Amino acid sequence: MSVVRIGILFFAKTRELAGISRGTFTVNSVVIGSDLLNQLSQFFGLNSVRDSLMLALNERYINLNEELSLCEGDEIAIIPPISGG
Amino acid sequence: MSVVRIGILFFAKTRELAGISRGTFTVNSVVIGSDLLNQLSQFFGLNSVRDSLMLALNERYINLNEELSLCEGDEIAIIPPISGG
Amino acid sequence: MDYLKLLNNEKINILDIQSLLSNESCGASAIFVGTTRDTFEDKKVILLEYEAYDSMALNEMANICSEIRLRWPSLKNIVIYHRLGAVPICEASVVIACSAPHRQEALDSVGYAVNQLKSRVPIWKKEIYENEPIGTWKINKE
Amino acid sequence: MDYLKLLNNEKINILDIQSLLSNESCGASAIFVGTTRDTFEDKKVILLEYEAYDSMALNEMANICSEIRLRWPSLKNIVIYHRLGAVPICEASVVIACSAPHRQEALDSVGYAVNQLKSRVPIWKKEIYENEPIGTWKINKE
Repeated sequence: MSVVRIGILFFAKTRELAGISRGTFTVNSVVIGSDLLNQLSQFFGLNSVRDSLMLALNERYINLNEELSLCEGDEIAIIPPISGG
Repeated sequence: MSVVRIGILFFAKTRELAGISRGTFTVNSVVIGSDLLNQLSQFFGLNSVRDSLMLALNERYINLNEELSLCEGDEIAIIPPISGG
Repeated sequence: MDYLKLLNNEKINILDIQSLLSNESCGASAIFVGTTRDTFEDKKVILLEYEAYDSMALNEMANICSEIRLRWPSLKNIVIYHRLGAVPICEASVVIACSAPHRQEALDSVGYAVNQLKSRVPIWKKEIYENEPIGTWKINKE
Repeated sequence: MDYLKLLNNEKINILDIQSLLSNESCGASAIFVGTTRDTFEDKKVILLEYEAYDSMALNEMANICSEIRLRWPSLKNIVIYHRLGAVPICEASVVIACSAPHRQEALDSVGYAVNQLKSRVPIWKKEIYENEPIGTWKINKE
């Protein structure tokens, strides 16, 4: 199984917790969404809000129960609860 | 039973059919709404549209099945189907 | 506050309406704008004219306000403006708008008020079509 | 046409929106305006700020347009504008508007689009309260 480096985007509360708005992360190219979220929460200090987070892969929401096939350079956005409107 | 003189207002299609926007009419002071409408339609040439008309007494819709007690100077408006909006 | 008006040959200004709706405690405004259309069943409309039983129309508009305030007590401001006389194609003939703390009351009350206005406020529209000298008095469908 | 925009520190102009909606075949426009409120649970809001995942937010707004056009095929123009950055109290943070030949499609599609926007477009609001130096990121209720 290969390993890829992906870009990570942070917004709102998670941007404040992580202290950055963009980062990179190295992960197995095939990974279940919820596992990826666990690893990201651990690494970027988001454990306190982990259960409220969603992920988007290249600007589309992903189902955390599904297996992802990530490519080098893919962009994962960590989406805290939204409040637009 | 007394007789009263009331004012009659015409709008839209009925104004065009009657050829006037205001008139007066003399009628028994106690009258069923539908009887009054029949008399008005006859007198002012509105028979062709009679079944589509409503009446308002002093700016309130009336139920044509009910008995009205009219006073001298009351104002009856003949209300053809509306099309506001 | 309720703001009710019949405008004679005067445009409805949506900026005025927005400022009438505005309220510091309100998170939502819903605005319905009825505009005049250029066709009816393939006939080209060249002119549109409205007339009203003015005093009763304003009464009925006030009654609609009372009713929607009973159903949606959190409503703040209500605006119902209807234009009379000739209304050029594409311009607003009616605006009905409500502000409320939350969106659902604003949207629902406006929808309800539009239906009420169309069914009971004594206002009439005549459409004049191309190549037809005599206009047609319209009837709102239920 | 769909008109989608994120505005940075720029007011939403309702006159622009009205002219984008305008269409000769349309009899109805519905406009929802979300405005910033001055209080939250008795706390006085002194500042409000929005941020977005811009590119994805515009994508999701376009997806909402596609969906409502499927449900209400007669819709003509759709406008979704959301403001970002600081938004003063009482000013519009979002406008969602649709024009259609008849009123029901316009009203229903706007209501639906507002709910969709609030549940899936990645935009976040922070409220700063009087006497509380740290702001609170809000969460839209279902």
